[in-house]
Amino acid sequence: MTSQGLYVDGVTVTFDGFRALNNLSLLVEPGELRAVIGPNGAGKTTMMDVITGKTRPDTGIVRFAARDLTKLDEAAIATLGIGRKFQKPTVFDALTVFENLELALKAPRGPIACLRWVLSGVARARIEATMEQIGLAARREDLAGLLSHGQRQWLEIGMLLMQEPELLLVDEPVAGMTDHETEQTAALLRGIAGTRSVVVVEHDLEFVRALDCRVTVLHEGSVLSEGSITHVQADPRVIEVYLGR
Amino acid sequence: MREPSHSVTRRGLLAAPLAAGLTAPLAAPALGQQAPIRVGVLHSLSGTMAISETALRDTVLMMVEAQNAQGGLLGRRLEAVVVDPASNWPLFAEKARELLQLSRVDVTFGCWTSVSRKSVLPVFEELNGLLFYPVQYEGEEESRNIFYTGAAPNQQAIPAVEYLLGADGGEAKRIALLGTDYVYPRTTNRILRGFLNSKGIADADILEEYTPFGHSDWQGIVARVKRFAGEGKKTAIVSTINGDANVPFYRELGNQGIRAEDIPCVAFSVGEEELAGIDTRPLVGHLAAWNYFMSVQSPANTEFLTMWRNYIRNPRRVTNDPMEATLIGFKMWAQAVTAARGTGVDAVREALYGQKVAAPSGYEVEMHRNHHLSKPVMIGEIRADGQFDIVSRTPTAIVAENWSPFIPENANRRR
Amino acid sequence: MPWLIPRGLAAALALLLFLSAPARAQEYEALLPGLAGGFAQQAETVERLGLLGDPRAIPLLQAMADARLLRLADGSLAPQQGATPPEGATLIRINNRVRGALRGALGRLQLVSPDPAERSRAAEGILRNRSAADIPLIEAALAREAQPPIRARLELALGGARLASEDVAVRREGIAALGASASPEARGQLLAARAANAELLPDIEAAIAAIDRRLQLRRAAETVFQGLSLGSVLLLAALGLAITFGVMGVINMAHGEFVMLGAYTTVVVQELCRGIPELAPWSLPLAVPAAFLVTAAIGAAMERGLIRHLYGRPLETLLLTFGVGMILQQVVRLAFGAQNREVISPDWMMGTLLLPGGVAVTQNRLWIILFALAVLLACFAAIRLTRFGLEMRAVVQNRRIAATMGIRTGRVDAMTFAFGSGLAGLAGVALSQIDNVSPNLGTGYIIDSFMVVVFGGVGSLMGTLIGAFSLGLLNKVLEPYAGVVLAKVAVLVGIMLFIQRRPKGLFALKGRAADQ
Amino acid sequence: MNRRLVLMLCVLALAALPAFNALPADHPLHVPDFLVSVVGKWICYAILALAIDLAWGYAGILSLGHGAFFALGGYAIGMHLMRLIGPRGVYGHPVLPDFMVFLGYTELPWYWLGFDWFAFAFLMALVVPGLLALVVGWLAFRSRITGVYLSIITQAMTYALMLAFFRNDMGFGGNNGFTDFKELLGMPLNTGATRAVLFYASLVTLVLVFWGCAHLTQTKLGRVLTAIRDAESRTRFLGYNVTRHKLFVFVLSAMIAGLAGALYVPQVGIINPSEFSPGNSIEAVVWVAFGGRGTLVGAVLGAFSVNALKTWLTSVAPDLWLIVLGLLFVIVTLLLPKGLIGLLRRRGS
Repeated sequence: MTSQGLYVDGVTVTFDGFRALNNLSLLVEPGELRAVIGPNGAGKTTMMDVITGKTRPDTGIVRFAARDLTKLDEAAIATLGIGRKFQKPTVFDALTVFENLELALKAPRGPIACLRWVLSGVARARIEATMEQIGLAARREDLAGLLSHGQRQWLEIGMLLMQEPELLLVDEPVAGMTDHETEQTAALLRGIAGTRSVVVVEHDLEFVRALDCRVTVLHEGSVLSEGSITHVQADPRVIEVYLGR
Repeated sequence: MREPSHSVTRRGLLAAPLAAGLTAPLAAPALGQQAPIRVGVLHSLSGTMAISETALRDTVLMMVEAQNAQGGLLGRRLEAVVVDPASNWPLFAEKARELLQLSRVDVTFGCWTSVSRKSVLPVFEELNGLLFYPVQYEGEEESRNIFYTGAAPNQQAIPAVEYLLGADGGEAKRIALLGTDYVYPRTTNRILRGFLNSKGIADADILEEYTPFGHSDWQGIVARVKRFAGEGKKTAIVSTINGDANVPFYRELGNQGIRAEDIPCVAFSVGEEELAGIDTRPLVGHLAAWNYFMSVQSPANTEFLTMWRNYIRNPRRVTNDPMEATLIGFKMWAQAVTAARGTGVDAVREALYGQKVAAPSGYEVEMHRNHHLSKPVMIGEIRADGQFDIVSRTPTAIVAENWSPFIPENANRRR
Repeated sequence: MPWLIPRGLAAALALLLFLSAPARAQEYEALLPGLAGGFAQQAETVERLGLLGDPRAIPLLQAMADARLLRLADGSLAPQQGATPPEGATLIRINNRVRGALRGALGRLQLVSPDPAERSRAAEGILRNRSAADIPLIEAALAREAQPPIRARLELALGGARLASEDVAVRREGIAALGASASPEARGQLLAARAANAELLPDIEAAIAAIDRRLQLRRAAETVFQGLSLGSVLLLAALGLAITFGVMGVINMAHGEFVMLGAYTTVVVQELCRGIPELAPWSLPLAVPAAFLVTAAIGAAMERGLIRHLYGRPLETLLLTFGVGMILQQVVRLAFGAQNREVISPDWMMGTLLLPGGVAVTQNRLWIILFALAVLLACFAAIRLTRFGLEMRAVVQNRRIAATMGIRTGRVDAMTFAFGSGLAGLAGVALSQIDNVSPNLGTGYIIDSFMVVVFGGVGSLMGTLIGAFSLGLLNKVLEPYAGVVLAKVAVLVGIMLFIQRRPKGLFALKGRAADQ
Repeated sequence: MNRRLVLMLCVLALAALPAFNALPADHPLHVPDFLVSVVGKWICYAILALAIDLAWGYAGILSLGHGAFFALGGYAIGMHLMRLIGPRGVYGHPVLPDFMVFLGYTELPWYWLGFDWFAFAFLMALVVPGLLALVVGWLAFRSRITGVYLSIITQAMTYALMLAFFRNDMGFGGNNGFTDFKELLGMPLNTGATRAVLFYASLVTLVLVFWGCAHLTQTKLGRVLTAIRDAESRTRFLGYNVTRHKLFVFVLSAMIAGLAGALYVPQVGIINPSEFSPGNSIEAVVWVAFGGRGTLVGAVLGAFSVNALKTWLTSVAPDLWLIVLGLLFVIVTLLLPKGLIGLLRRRGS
């Protein structure tokens, strides 16, 4: 298949007999923006867990940049260029905004390297630029724990950008955001896609429409439907799943 | 119930520099003629050894109180300084230094375990202090700053084993040496092995087993001893099991039906105090070897028991050998101070040599130049009421051999 | 003392059997003063009295064995009646040698007693005489004995007696009889007989080999029992932790001290019962609820007063409870003294029980195994069947929802912690039967209990059960090879490696719920 | 700046102790030997507290087995001190220490080789605890054993070591451990001058370790550790190999603890297996909690204050000190979650 994109084939994950993912297959091209939707329990988060190495699949293939992800741990997968934003924003509360971004900055990650790390001018400039981009420049010295919910979402997106990932996995990025912020976020994600792949998991169909991309619908751990938003919304199976049986 | 003489001590130490801060030095008051004589008490009051050592603290306090009631020593009052080294060996050394340098004690009564004695020994030697050590131990030591009032191996272990080999003891042909894994049992058993070999008992007829401190599950080992005993020769157990481990050991012995008539067990670390925690009915006839038993009939013992009961105000509290050794040590020290007309360590040391005390054991014991006492050896059988029937005793007090002839390396010892 | 009638009957029987001449009565009188002599003389006198067969000796010898024989002021001997000896009387002291002789003599004299317990003891006593002189005596007793356990012992005794015979054929019979047993004593006797019986050596070796085969099986069974016993102690110590740590996530470093408090409650109950003769034999069963209530109450107070403020901060709880443990230990030390306290075992918990196949198990440990299983069952029942159990599970799974449904979560927390603490108290009651009752009692068990809970899987009672028993067994299987200490070290290292493979223990919760 | 001044004053005050000790005994400012040796001991404890704080306060690794690393460091130096006794032992054996002589050893066990060189022993005081931490840490962190589980595992580690070292067959002197030391680096151990040298060596080490830890926590590694402490999984998704970072700090912390033990043993003159007892490790953690975890000053303050209190109370109230100390732990964890230092800072601001 493709050598650069994300390739998921026949992945099954069971927890105590419950099939969270059932023979799931997915292909994301380099530079593609993809939205993944589905009702609660459809397996969206588990899919992210499998890709990022948090959960090991029982069977199936997960490949990115020609590497078998099922053999790697979270850190190695992240270093490979897969960044993840969690549903609940998780930033480091005891560190400042600047330090949060500095930690995310693409750089050698080993303990000795960290010990000897000196912030270069170029790196500082990058962090400054990102802070501008996410609108937190004024709060650079504040502890992340003091930020509002929306600001934490942005900070986390900022951290994702600092990682310079090839593939971004974004879990419900606009939860708790105002309409204006939602629009901004959609624009940001659209801007990122093109140079790198982005997979967005979302409930908010308005937001998905704003993303204007290919949509995958998950149901009971496998792909129910795939295509443009209009195509998907017209699919009778999707309607059945969403509107009740 | 707690003793009154304590509060005096506390006031004295409250003034210690630690209260004032880390750096405030102690301006030690010059000891005038009227200043009290200070008696250090270095026994663990918490931690694993508290179980044995608190009674010795009480004994020293009792003796101090009695001496003060008689007008003190040399016209000066005695004052006890009690500290808690908490069963922690480095803390023993620290507290020893504190007693000698801060509290300026004239004499110290303390330690139970060998390791605590080894820990304080350099301190007492460096600062030229005086320590009375009241517990039976493995020997192989002689410090000019320590007086050993407990038994050396030849004053306890060897006579006891001799008894087992004799007609009254059942003519044992096989011996199981059970001990806690530390230096006293190891050394004692080494000496005993040498002794047994000299009596014609081969190594194949000796079983040696060690267990950790506080060992509580004796099923396997008692079963193994039973098997060892089942080889057709009269077998006896020699136990150097220490402290806490004895209760579960004796319970297992009783429950597995090992009776004293079949496999007698003689112990060197089990006295009245340890038996107070055990239901002794199944253990009747098992033995212990000491230099004193509470059941001894002698005027000195009657006096000791009365004094103890009046002091502790609990009719069920017992006396035991280390308590008697503490009492002997205290009396000897008091006599030596009187003889030396002062508490200076060097003078008291010289005065101690040859000091004699009519001990509660009913014998007259004497301090020798090897810093050890001559002591009688008694073998007692456990009774149903937790006391001992004395079934054998040496006719006279025996001089201590703190350097055992059964340890060949002692020939090369530095003197 | 209900001496007279049954003993009189026995005496009459014995008299019929052995008293052939009235001259013996005189010899009896002449022997008696020897009982008050030195140990050697005592032993010899006892032996001769046993051979003489005069039943009048029975009460005297029995009293002597029980340390109740008095030498009265007039020089005559009599058993002590009542609590204090009369004026001028002295107690006759004996030693082990005399005690052994007494057992043998009483064995001879009481072998035909109508009381089965007495006969059983007599058989035990005569077993150790190993004298050819006993052969006719034992044969006569065997002829009328109906009870199988006593018969077995008598047969063994007969074998032993025959082995001491002058006649080679009789000796051969004896060897065969001993070889048919599975008794270590018989094996010992055979081993000892090897030197004197060169001509019978093949028979003896075969008999020993036969015994060894039977003993090997028995030894394996005994090792299993020892393992189960250790396991049951671990189970008891760990059950409380499985609740407080496993269910509530509270690290209670004072758990060992709760065990210790349970043991001290046993002591106190025993002291209270001592004054009331009807209650005295029941002090241990009475201590069970008492210990549960006392430790549960202290646990509840501790939860409400201290731990409640630290939920969600497990490491702080650890330090706090460590401090509480220090306080409890020293308070008990000041209140009860640092010395061990004596706990008397009821008679039904003492001694050894012979299972079929000759496997000997100690009664107290057997009771503790049963007690541990009973406590475990009660735990299951409390959690699965009671309202409290339901509420507890609800609060554990989702505190907020439970609260919205009207469950008073604070009360449930307190009760759960009290329950766990109460279980620790029960462990204390059991441990008072095998270990020291001292302020340090608990410290020896805390680490082992944590290991059991972690190994078995936190939050799973089943895991605790399996964990405790498998660790107990493993320890006892390794012990003969590695020694006590290395066996324990090996088990600890084994657990560390195991946890590495399965971080959540044997019975782990899986899936998303386990990640939190 | 103000704080730095206070710290420097404290160090100077400590440094003055042996100097005042050298004054004649009747001088009003004379400090008794006792105080010098006791404070020297506390300094070693403070280094241990720093080691624990580095792992617990900064990286969230609560080890209840740091006493084991401390004791191993102590044993390494203890072995050297034993070798230095040479033929001056009781039995006058040219090579074997006394305990080996009476246990019937005929030659030195292989693992005693090399310990006659100070440099080797000193190296081992760092390497052995470090290696143990590496193995245990690797096993634990790799399988993501965290929080309470890690605490219990490390507790089991020190417990197992204690049991093992109590065995006389191990060749480490069993229960009696090592005592009767004579000299170190040519200095006889029982003189005031040597005590002063050891005191200063400890003080300098404390300052260096403090400075090193302070520096480390200021680097990006320090921030990564904080990140791991607060959100381990998130840090992993950022691409940090958490296992490696934790292992690094755990091993470093174990080596610092070993260093503390190595300084401690020559000063107290004894090392025995009870140093491995789990209670000791927990107590050391309590110092850190008491002083205030997550701040280096807090760890040092905690070690000094708890031990000073203990030294004082065991003399003043030998029957009640456990209760007083226990109550204090309860109060601090309950009311002062940030420890003494939190209280001082609140007062200060």
